[in-house]
Amino acid sequence: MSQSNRIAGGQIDRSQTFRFTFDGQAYAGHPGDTLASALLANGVRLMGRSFKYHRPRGPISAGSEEPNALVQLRSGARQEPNTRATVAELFDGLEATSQNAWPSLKFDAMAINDKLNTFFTAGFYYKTFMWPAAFWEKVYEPIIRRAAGLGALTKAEDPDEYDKGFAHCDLLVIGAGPAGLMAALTAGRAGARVILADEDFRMGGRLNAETFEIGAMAGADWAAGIVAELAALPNVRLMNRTTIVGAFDHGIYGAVERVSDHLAVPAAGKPRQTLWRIYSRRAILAGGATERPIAFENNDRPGVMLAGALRAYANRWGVAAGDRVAVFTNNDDGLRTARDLQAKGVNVAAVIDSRQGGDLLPGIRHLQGAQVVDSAGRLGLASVTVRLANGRTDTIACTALGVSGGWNPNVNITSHHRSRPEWREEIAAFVPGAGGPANLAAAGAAGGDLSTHGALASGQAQALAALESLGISAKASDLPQAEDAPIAISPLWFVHEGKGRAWIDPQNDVTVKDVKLAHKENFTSVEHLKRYTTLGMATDQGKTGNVLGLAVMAELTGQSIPATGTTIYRPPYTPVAMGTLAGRSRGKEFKPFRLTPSHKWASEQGAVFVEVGNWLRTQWVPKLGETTWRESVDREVLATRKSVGICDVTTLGKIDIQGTDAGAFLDRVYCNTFSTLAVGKCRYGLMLREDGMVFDDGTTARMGQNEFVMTTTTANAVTVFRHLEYCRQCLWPDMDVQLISTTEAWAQYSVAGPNARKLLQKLVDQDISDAAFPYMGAGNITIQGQRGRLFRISFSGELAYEIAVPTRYGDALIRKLVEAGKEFDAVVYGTEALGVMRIEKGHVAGGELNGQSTALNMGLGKMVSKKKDAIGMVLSSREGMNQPGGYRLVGVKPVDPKGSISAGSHFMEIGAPVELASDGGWLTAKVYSPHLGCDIALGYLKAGDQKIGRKMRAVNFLTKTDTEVEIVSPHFFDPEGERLRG
Amino acid sequence: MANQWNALTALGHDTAEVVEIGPYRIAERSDVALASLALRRGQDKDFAAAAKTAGVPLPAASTHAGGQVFSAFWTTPEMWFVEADFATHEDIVAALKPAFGETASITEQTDAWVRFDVSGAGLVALFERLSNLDLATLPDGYASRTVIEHLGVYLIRHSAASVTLYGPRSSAQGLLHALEVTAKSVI
Amino acid sequence: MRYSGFRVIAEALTGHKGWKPVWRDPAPKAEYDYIIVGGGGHGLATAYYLAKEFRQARIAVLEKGYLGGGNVGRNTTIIRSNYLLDGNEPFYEFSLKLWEGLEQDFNYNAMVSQRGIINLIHTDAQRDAFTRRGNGMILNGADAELLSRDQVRSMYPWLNFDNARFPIKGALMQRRGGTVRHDAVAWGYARGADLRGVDLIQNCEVTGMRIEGGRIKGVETTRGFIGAKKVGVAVAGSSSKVMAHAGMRLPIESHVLQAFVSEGLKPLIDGVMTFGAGHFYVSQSDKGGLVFGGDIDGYNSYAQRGNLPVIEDVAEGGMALMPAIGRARLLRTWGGIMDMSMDGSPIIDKTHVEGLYFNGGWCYGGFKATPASGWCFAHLLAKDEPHKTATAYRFDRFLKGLMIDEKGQGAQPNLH
Amino acid sequence: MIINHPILGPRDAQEFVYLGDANLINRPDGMSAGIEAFHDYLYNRDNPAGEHRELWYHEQGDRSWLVVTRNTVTHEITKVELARDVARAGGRSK
Repeated sequence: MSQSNRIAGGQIDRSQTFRFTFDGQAYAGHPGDTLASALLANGVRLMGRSFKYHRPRGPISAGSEEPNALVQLRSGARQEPNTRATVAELFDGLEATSQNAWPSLKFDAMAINDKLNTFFTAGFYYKTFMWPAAFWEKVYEPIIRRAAGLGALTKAEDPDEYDKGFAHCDLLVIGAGPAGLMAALTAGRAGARVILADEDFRMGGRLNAETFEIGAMAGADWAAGIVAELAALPNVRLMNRTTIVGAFDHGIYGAVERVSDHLAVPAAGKPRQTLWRIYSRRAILAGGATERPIAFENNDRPGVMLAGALRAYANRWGVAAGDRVAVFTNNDDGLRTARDLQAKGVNVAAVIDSRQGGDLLPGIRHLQGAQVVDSAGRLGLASVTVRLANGRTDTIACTALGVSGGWNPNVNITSHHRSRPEWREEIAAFVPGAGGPANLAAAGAAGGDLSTHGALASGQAQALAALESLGISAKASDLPQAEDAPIAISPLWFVHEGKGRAWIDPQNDVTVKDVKLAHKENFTSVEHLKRYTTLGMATDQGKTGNVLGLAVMAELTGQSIPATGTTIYRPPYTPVAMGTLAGRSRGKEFKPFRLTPSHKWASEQGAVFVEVGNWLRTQWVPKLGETTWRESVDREVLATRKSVGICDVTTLGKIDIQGTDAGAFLDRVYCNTFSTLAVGKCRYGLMLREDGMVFDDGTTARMGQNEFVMTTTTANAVTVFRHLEYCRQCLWPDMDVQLISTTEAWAQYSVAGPNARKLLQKLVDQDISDAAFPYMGAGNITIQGQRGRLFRISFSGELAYEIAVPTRYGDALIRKLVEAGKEFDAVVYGTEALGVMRIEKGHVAGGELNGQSTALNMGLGKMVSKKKDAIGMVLSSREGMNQPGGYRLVGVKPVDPKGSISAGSHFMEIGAPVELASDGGWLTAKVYSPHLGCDIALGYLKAGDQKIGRKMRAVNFLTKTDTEVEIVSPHFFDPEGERLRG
Repeated sequence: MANQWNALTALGHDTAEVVEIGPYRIAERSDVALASLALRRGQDKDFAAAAKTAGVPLPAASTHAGGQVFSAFWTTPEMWFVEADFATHEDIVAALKPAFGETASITEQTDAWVRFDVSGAGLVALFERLSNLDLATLPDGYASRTVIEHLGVYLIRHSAASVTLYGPRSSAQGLLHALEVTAKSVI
Repeated sequence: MRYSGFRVIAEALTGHKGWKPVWRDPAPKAEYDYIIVGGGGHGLATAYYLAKEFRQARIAVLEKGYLGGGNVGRNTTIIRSNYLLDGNEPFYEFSLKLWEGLEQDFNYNAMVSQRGIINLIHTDAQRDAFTRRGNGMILNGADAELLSRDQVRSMYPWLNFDNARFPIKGALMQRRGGTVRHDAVAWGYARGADLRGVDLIQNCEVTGMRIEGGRIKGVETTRGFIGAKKVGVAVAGSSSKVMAHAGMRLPIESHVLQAFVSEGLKPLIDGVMTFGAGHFYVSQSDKGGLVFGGDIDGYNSYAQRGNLPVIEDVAEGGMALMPAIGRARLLRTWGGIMDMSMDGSPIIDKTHVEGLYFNGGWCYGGFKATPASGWCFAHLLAKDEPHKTATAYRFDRFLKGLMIDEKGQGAQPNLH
Repeated sequence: MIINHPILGPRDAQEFVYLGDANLINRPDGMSAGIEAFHDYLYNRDNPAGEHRELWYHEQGDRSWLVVTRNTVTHEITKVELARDVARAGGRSK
């Protein structure tokens, strides 16, 4: 098919031809075309199907408000559903397919819905499909769900990259039509930092689609001149292909820049789109206006368009949307379309003008006081039926009809802070209301100034006002001459004649009848209307249909439009790709990795790593020949208990706490006492929240009179630090305490087991005998001359130390420890073995430190000192947290050593019915203890302290296991703690 | 066993890495020692005097100041990070402590951070994709914490063509990756 | 008027002339036996069950805006009873059972759809915690299953299994979980209450309370004083504002929660899914839109709108889990005001004022609770004692140390 | 949102962590106050629709705790103070 509807003129580059396909059919277009303009040039009107009735549809607009011409753009993993053909820039090789039609766009089996439309009224589904109850999920809903949706995703990973950015300006100008250009020019010349953003690839706004003159030149040329001047100003940033999608608090705007969407694939390394967060001191909305249709019977056929769009296709793209066109209007702007098309040599069949009086258009059949009452044509418009002023009807053959019901200012972004638009009677439209974003003003058509002169004048005026408020001096320049036609509109919302359907929201198939039904059923509030009929909830968010819908409701209720009210627009202005919002944070880059100092060494050993928060920790280190993880973990545990094991514990939080009040400060933040701790010693500390629940635990060492090193759990390192700063700044602001995190500054390894001291003494320059470095000792040391720290603390229950060096030497230290440990058959163990040993020892960790447990629950109730004020002390004494029958930490093992138990199982008394009343608590964590040769677990058991020695059941419904267990002390291993003091 | 202590850089190599992408040069630095220096309560006068004697600048908020031996930037009220040459000040706390005594709390920070010096023309275009700081209008010597790719990073603007970053050492590779990807996307 | 398939067909064949208003617009009477403040889901459900199950009485619902205009009309439509703690699980399971019979009960198709909910597991510790939870659910009469990684993969093979920062290791599934058409819940209860004589009064904001001798006498409204023997308040995000009229400070903060919907897409996700390693949960509506959400914005707000960081955070979670949605477009965002309580659990209780009752603190979990909340509040209003599934929802639990803290975050509402 | 930090100037609120009502500064003394006083302090809130004084922590900044006066309906911020100054002015010390 040739470009049969291509006419002269337009801003396309005819020297170059782009080949593209739609539903496999090949076509040609030119640079500067959109997919819609190119298809129309090729005589293609049918581009989609509607959501509910599967009615054939073509574009009604030439912009981002398009509800009908949605296609799947590109193919494979790059397939983009619901893409508006009216804003998709043509590129060579573009592929598009139709959507929501089967087997083909021209013959769509689901169009049966259209035949059944009398049943499928608004909200019909609320009234049926209720019986039998099970049929909803099994029968009705699957059918509905299969039919749901418009376009399809391929389920393949999006191969493109996305980027984010932050931009700053004095003045953000949204929209580069006459008002926006004038505002940017005024501010730019005054030296202000300006960002001018426009969703179109070509700046100029409506000027590109009109034949107006500004000054003595074509509007489009004037715009190009201004753009060139702005581009030369270093303080002005021009962002075309950039949509401002949302107005957020305090001058922050979200913007989507379509960096590569006009290319077949993005250039290497370049993102497809960039999400900008724009920080603006002032902003001007110059986003123009959107034309609205007039509803009449069968007004949804391909070929029925907005009059301004018909004009835009002719003027900007050199396309006549039909070989014979008509115009239906209630205002003067519609007449412009007829004049422009006539001037371009297009056959204008008639202008149907609902108004009476006024001048008749020369050379055109101008029918005043007439209305279009119906249309005809299969898969596209063939004719319209017109009720003439004299009462007779006439059928006028035409393949395109331009409809103009007036223009709605694009107030959308001014509503993003939930400000309601206000009705302005003179232009019969809503304009921005009070209470919008504080730094935002509207100019031009967006503010209700619908003429070109009005746009230029208000653009300049709003820029001057913004500059003045910023203290930037600027002066008004003479405005160029431009059209200043008054708005001659006589509102007509829908044609009352006819029993058929007249569309308001074409994508969602909401018709005048649906609004009438909503009214009849008392869904008269605009919000109820929207929700009941789905008006304005399609992909265009009601840009064309919303005002029309509520005008119909206003007429039905007999209220004025402002009294009927309006819904408000919410972000985003136009839909935004999820990939753009996520930016670079996806896949492995979703969250940054944190690597431990031994990571390189462990990788060389083939260690298995596990995610712990953002850290990657060694989970276990398999040896050659080991086939299951249990083999490795058992070996690590047994070797540690038998001789010595090494574990990277760098991830535990470390906080350096100094100052003359450091000891007193720790007394306040820990429930036990620290001010009495001797220099060179450490102590286990329990930290409560103010509500008395356990917050965190760890050991804290006193390195000097005014110097402590606190450790926290890996999970809480950040929140504990934040909490300490809160205590220091907000609660006790005069305490002499200074805090700094040193978590990453030191590589720290646990060395545990009977031979731990022997191993370490080979490396440590000082005497670390029990006498010289007793249990819970802490101090600065040197290791083969290297500065380090040593803490004699144990999580495993063994004789154990934690040894630390500056992180850069962490790799060297693990290698030295392993080397020195060879004679002891030392192992390096991971988090699994660590977990086994801590449970064998009965230390609480993640499963028990769940934020829902008290010190008493953990068997640590005596640690809460009442002799001093500390966070959580008072509220931990509430009655509900001190019940004798409350949960207590216990140890659990299966009666039959071969029996298997699982964490998350619940305790039941033997013989008790399996029901809620028998629920005794749950197993918090479970491991296999190679030392004991059976599964062991910790658990919270009601009155557990009184049940030691008792037999119970551990029931897990999910794995269908029910195991007899013995309740034991949580200290499975060396309960007297002789080994760690050895 | 040799008493050798082989140091790894934050990126996990024996020597600091340098990456060049278009006009940008991203250089890891492992030759700078770093310590936090915090004023103890009520010691303002003696602290200031000690700093002067020791030659430690105490720049105002959001500022970095160079010095003969020690440079410093402000991090938080009454706290600075002090920089010195690693070769001569590896134990930077020991170097500062005698001067400040009990007037300050001093903590080693050297290996808590990875330092990247990023230089070249067009740094604004690079950093506006990474950080919300308005690098174009910030004065030379500006220093502030900011967020880059979910990471808390100190950014110091030395000049329009030279910026220093201190990011969390454990995420050094992730931070470099972000810098590289972004540099490739803006050139 | 009874709704049915036959009625739809009959009306279609006769030009839809017979449909009646779904509710009246009555003028407020001088006095009622019961006034329910708040015409959202919970208030309407309360009035419905009060009229249907408990009392022949003069009942009114006062709504400051339009019926169903609060959180019942701005949520992500999920129903489930997969709670952890004893204070919660019986209540939510009661609610799920009411959902299962709701449409037949109130003769309105709210599209209760039990397509299942899965909570993805990414760590061993999460599996332990979900096992505990699943067992607790079963003990409370709910259903729960633990799915392996392979089982999840066979359900949703296109999730990020091969390049995930936090690998999927399995899931806790509740097959009876699902979604409900949210607006229809409000309309169904409203219609049912109206049919039973309840006066639903819209555009009637409560501006004060008349309390004499420690007893409620009625409420001052924008439509004048309305007397009442008992007043029940169920106003979600406005709880603190309304209860301040009775001189009460509540253990509640109001926060904004954003929710999101994509453009309509051909079927992609059958059930409901929550990501366990980021702030993201998602389902797909019967119209094809992906309905998803994440964390609350995190600061006190009554603005019904949020900010960009949370939108980006949620999208990051979505892309991390489902890398195929990069080219799906976010269509609409909206914000609701959540009455975030101090332990993340609700309150259904009497107050220090005789005859004044309170229902609130639903955080962002109120939608699934709607039927049970209405039932239990009606029970409390009618019988002056709590329903057996709601005995833990008392004001004094904070004083007594009996918090119901599902997340273990303590007295910080924005973390629940 | 933008918080105009008293030391650093305007900063994106995303850099901050929110805690809640600034009244949390007024912690009772645990050695003299009892459960009731702590209960009211920790759990009950004015939760106004309007001006609200609240605590924000500049975690990705200078680690200052701030008291921000912000309107919860419009989100307008009218005052930002260092929490330490507010605490001291309220008589808190050690």
